[in-house]
Amino acid sequence: MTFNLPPGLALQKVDERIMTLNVGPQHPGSGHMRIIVQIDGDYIVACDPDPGYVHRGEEKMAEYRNYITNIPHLERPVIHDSCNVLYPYVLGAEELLGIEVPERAKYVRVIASELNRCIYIMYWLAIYGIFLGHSTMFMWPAGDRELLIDLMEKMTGARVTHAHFVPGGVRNDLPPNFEDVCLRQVNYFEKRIKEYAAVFYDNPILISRTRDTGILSRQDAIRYGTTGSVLRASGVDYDLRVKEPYDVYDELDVHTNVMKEGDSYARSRIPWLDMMESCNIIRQALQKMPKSGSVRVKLKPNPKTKGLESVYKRVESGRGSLGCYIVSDAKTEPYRVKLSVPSFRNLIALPNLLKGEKLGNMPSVYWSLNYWPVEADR
Amino acid sequence: MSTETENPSADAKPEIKTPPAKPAANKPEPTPVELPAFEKSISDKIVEKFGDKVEVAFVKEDRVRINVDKENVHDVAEFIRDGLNYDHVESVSGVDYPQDNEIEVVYHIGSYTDSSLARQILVLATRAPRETNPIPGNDATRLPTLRDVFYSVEFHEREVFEMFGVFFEGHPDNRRLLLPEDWADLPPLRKDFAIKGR
Amino acid sequence: MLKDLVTPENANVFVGKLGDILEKAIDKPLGYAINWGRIWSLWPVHIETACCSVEFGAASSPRYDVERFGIIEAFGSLRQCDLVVVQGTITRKMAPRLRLVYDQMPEPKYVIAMGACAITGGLYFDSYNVLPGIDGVIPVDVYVPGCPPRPETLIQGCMLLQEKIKRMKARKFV
Amino acid sequence: MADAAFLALAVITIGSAIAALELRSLIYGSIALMGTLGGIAGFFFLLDAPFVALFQLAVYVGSIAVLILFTVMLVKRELIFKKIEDKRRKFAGIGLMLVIMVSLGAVFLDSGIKTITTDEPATDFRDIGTDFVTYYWPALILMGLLLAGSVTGALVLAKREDVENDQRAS
Amino acid sequence: MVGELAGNYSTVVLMFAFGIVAMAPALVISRMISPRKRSNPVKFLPMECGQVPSGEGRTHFMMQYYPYILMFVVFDVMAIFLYAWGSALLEIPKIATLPMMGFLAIMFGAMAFALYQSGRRRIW
Amino acid sequence: MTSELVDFTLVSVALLGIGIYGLAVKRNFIRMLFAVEIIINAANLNIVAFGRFLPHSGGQTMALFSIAIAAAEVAVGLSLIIVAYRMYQNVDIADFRSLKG
Amino acid sequence: MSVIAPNFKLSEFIKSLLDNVFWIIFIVVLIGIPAIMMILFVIEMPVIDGELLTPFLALTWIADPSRILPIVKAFMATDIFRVMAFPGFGFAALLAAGTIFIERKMLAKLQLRVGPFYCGKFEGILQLMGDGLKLISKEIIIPAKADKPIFWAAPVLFVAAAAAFVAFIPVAPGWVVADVDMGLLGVFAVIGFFPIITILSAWSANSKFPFIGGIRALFQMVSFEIPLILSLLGVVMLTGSLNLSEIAASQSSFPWIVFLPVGAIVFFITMLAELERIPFDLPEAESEIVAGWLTELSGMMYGLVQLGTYLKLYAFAALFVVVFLGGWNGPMVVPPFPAEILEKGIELGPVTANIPGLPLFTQDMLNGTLWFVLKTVGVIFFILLPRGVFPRIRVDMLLSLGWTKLIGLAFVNIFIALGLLYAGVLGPGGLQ
Amino acid sequence: MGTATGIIRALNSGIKHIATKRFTLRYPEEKLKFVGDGYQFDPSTGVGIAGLKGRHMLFHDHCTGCQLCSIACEGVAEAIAMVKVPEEQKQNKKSIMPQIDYGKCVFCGLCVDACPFYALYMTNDYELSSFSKEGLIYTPAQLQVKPYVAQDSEIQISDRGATHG
Ligand code: SF4
Ligand code: SF4
Ligand code: SF4
Repeated sequence: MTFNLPPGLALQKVDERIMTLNVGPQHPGSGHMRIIVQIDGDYIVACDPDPGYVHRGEEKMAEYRNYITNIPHLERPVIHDSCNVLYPYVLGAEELLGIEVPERAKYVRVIASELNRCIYIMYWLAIYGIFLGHSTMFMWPAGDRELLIDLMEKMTGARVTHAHFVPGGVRNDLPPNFEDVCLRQVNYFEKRIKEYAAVFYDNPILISRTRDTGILSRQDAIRYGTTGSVLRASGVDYDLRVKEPYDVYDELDVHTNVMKEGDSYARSRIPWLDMMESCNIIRQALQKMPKSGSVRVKLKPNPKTKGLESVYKRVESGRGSLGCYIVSDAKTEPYRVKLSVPSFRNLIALPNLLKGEKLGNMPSVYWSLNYWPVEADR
Repeated sequence: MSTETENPSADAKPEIKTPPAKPAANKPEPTPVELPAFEKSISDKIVEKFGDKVEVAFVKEDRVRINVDKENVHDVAEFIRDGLNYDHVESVSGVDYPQDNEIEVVYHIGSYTDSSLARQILVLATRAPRETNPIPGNDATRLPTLRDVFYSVEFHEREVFEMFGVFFEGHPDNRRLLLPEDWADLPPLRKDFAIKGR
Repeated sequence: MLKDLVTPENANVFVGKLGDILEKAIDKPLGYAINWGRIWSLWPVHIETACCSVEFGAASSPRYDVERFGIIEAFGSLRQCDLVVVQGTITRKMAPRLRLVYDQMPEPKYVIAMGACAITGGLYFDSYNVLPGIDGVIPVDVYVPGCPPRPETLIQGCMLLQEKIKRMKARKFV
Repeated sequence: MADAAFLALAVITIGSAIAALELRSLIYGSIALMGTLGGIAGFFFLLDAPFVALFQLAVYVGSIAVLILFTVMLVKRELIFKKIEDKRRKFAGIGLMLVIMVSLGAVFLDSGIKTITTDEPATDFRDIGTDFVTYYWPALILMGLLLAGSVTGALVLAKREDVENDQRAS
Repeated sequence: MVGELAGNYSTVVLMFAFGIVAMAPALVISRMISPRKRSNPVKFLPMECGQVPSGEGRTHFMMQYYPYILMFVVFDVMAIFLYAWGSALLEIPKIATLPMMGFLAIMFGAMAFALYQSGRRRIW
Repeated sequence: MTSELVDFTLVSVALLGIGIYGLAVKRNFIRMLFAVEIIINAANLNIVAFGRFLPHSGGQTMALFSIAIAAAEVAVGLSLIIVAYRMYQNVDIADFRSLKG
Repeated sequence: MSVIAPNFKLSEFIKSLLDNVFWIIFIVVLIGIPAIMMILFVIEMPVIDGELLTPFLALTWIADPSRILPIVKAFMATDIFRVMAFPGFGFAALLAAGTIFIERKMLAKLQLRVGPFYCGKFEGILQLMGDGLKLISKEIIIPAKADKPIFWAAPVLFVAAAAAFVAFIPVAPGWVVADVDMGLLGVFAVIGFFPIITILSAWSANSKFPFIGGIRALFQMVSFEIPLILSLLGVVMLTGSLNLSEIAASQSSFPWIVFLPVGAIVFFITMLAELERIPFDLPEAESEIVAGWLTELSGMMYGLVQLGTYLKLYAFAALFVVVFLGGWNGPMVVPPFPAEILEKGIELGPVTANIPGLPLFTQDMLNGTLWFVLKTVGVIFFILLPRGVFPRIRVDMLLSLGWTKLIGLAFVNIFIALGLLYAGVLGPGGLQ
Repeated sequence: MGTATGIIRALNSGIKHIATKRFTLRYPEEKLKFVGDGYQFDPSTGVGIAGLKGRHMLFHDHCTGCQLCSIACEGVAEAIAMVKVPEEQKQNKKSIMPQIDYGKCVFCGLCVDACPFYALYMTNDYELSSFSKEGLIYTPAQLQVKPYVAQDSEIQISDRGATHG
């Protein structure tokens, strides 16, 4: 950040000029967190995020539940990305329990994960729209997202909290005729999101509002350890689906979207490109998927791990790389589960990005960080 | 990277001598499971530099774990950053071991800049003494902060501080993060903090 | 005579009683009209407490469109709202804020507890930082179960709330 | 028609002029000042000068009052409600006011203007515009210079020169 | 007769007054039929996003845009001067446009300076 | 009583008196500005009234110029107030003695 | 608040109440009725159509309703009617209410949803009434340290100022509340009141978000007032009049937008900004400053401000129509009223349909109103449309837009007008 | 000019959507159609059968009172309590059956997975809102009722946009 504070700050009488604003928790522009911003006129001179309004102690509670009953819990941090947030845990648990997953299950997982990524991004986009005062951009993504939610609902039986992935595969097979419906709706969905260009991404007002605001340079993006779309918008080519492919991603053709600018606009455009990529992946996966076969390994009722062991698994979620660190001792419950969540990692950039911005840029910068407070708080 | 070789350790040289800069077959991703040779070379470099001070806990595919004492963790971290090209910390997790009377703090360190390290995670673990009646911030449960080495640990260390009571010396901003402002109980992720009914 | 009847102390009584009489006369029709207005114009306050807000957003999306019932989502200030939809978990940090938000809203106000967490704590019945339901914080009118509730369930909850308002007295407080 | 309106306007104008100076809160004072200005605009209407009246409303009430309000709101809250004056000056001021009012009023009432009234039609506002650019054009240019100078001067004044200047002051 | 033009404008005042007379009862009626509960003093605190407010509510030095208000005062005058000229334009000789152009040129100069000053964000 | 010139002049005289009183008594800079405004308005009223009753379009033109000058004056005056307030944190005229801005 | 008398006895209360009733009746009978009689006796009743308006005339109306027409006609000619109903408040409020409803439905349609639907059985047509009833029965909270008089007065004044704005709008030939020479300047004077009301309301609430919002609103309105004023100058130069009726009448052959599109565009944009409509709704930007200066307004206060906002919206749209789109001018579509229809009604086979209100209106007026309303609705549509399509702009961008681009364009417009005039295309020697 | 074309494109897109069909599902009149009758679990293969995870349904004649569902739920939300039922069901020796508190249940379906006797299903019923917490507790008798299903709306995609038909 190469910003110098307004000279007023050097004065002794600064306190008169500076006003402290509580943005949140009941604020249309904050979500479930509080950002304490200090403004000097129209400029933010200091910003202190205050998360924790949804801290529910998932990690503690995971120590009291066995490997299966943890599943509904660990998807709650990001319910609209629930497959992806569960994914590393399931992978880790599989490694600890020593399970080999059937091929078809892997494909089902990939499809579910990609669908869920789109669902997440659409919700994110909807909120981004409303943060920028674009009510249509809330409604369209929120509506088109339902196309995919409909698919997920057919697949798993729940709209958002699927509890679909289990160690050993997925809970149930695809319903009959799913492939056709899926292809049709995904194609239509892709057509729809292309429409957003005219009204949102190419809209001159949006561009002038988000271009060159909250610039996160490449070095800073790396230094802060940001991840996901934030990182890729700053020009770092890093996507775990390519770099560290899990399940069957190595058999699929995944393209990583990178932008150089690192401003709010780039950060908001990358997810949109990602969605198109996801549509591609879904189509590929539907094609390559074995047409039949088992989707779940039968487990003993209360599986146990071997001994004191730890694994760290990562997947690329809708917000970036999501890691799960599981320490097990020879019990049915994990000894410690730690979710390394992308939202929390991206939060570090927020105070640095907001400093020196105008107050009007706060919502766009904040939400372009791809931050979901519930996930950050766990 | 190769500047470190002028400090050979007393041990025998590691037998696997991969060229340090560009290991084979890591760029094209779809290569099947290979021996964790590259991972071994990483751990060897650390062992080479620090000798007895570090202990390599395991070398698995893509994961290397190193246990360090709390006195050396800062140096090791600096070496990991400067010498091995790792550049960010993905997660900082505390693990409570009441039977050992210690709290382990595990850093998962990754790299964005070095594409050969893209799938690698270096697990750096260190341990702080644990107190049965903790007074967070004012007891012996202390560790040096790594914030000046890896900026990205800032909020993670704050979280570990409030969840385990591990005070990070030198951290500029050791305030409460997630828990309510009036939290007066034990740090909740310790094993002796029992949640109700269990 | 009139003078010593109406003293400053009891002037209020007169005004109040006069109001009562007026109210009696126009209570039925006016009350009905007001209730009708309240039914069709529930503006929820924008307080997101946890992940159920996702489905609350979905409820106002084109597919479910709660605005058909006169419910406008994303309303700015709490001073103009009359419905609190508690969208999920209330943590110990959030509870005082929720209470404050509820307190600062103008009468009449209604509360919908959305999601298992808001009703009983749900998944987090044994968490150290989660309240077991919001009954202890604010009075609840309608419970909408689910985790998260489907938008349909939420809409059904809103319809139940409308039924409840219809049966309420238009003026609960003087 | 004109009489009742005249009286009402006179009361409003003079009353709010007094209020503007005497109300405790500066904000209310500003509002009262707006009342005075509006009252004067009303007089202009009565004098068949609607252009001037609306100009007065648009400029005085629409912009000068806004500027005054804004400045008053910048001032600390205590100062908005603080009254700085002393008794002696006040009485002297009242005396001065009365002397001026009585003497000038006597002069006016005594002079010949007392009986002046007119039946001629009002000036068309287009004449004003014509005057502007024909007869009074040097004044117009002068006015332009004045306005330009004032905005320049005001901006130069109001900006915070530099840091040390301010620090010296504090 | 003096004051006859004023009659035309009185309807505006009438309309203004009607606005007040018609709308004030709405507030009064609303106050009468709405429930009121003053149980909790917290209710009357300023709203601050579910936080108990701190600090003064009326201090806000939004000085960055102060020059715009200063400029408004001056250029408002200019704009309405232009009306005096513009409405009479059909009746005045063409040569008479020159003084106005001179006036405008001066004002443009001032405006350019003012915009330059207000664009410099460090000095406010 | 019909509207005559003298009525307007009397109102104007009253305003003038009030303005002078304000100038003499008040030490609050902003109040003094108010007083000045009142005086200017009194003058304008007189100008327009005379212009109307001794028919001449110059009266209105003069008034327009006068109002414009007043606007300029207020802009500068308020800038002065801002500067002074920033320096002394007060609006008391007594504090402004050393004002050189 | 309410102090209940400590030794309150019901019997006494009833007795006193009865006493009161007795006294009231006594006083009314003894003083009131004679007083009313005397007033009736003294006051001269108006003469309409050669008939003295006496209370007894009402009896004849019951027998023959058509005899009421002259009186209604006379009433319609009064200022009171104009202010209250037709070109004034009632008409504007009706259009404003329609605007709100159309806005919600149209936005919903644009966003692929339904919008208000169940309230009022048919397509949510009564939604607005529901909202109004709710708002009026909602508690009004006055923040503790608020400046109460200003806080109370601001919403009312806001509506009143908007109403004063409406007063200048000519709807049909001769149908305008205030037919004044300097209507346009009057409009500018009235517009100048809104920033003051806004900033006062914001200041009085003693809360942070309203204050920021109020100051933003102030900056915004104030900055856009100058391009607004300048953008209309072109038309004034070409018509040589500030009277809105004359401006509207001058466009009988073509609307000014044909020649001055730049001015129209500038005026449209400034209009959006003055109205705080979506690309420029910074003062109420909910994701930054909650609801801006409306944050602390609750219940009916909020309702009044909304009403005022939409009245203002109508007035601005109407101003656009009057100045640029030719006001009421348009082809005659209303059929002429033959005398026999006026007198006898329309014969439809066996029945004769009397159109009761028809004689009150003239063909001109109906036609003008029709075109006016049509054009206004069209303009309102374009005012509403950006809300669905554009995000919110930022405050510094907004100010620089107003001060550099729009003022520049406004001057371009002025020079275009000047050029047209001096080249002889328009004006005395030209088309008009 | 880029700005102007951008603005015109945006306006054009907006106006175009006014002619697009509405996507709204008019909920109380129309209801969504789901796959199958609800989520079920086949204990023999260990794989579930796709379906909506709605309110549970209990087959009294299959339930043995083995409490496995209750144990499974303990780790999730403690929604299932085993209650005594009148001894009409001969299959159930212990005469206890699950009673589900929907104020707690999170509709994860793990209890269905846990039931080894194919006695607990989930159904397409989701209209569970209630005025009171007690109304959310479903006794075994209530759970036995098969919900009335009139759900037939599905997403239809046509040229003029997606609708619910
Ligand atoms: S009920 Fe479920 S979805 Fe709702 S807040 Fe609780 S955990 Fe989240
Ligand atoms: S669905 Fe899940 S939460 Fe509900 S009763 Fe079954 S196991 Fe418990
Ligand atoms: S429902 Fe199934 S698991 Fe539960 S008690 Fe009955 S048989 Fe056992």
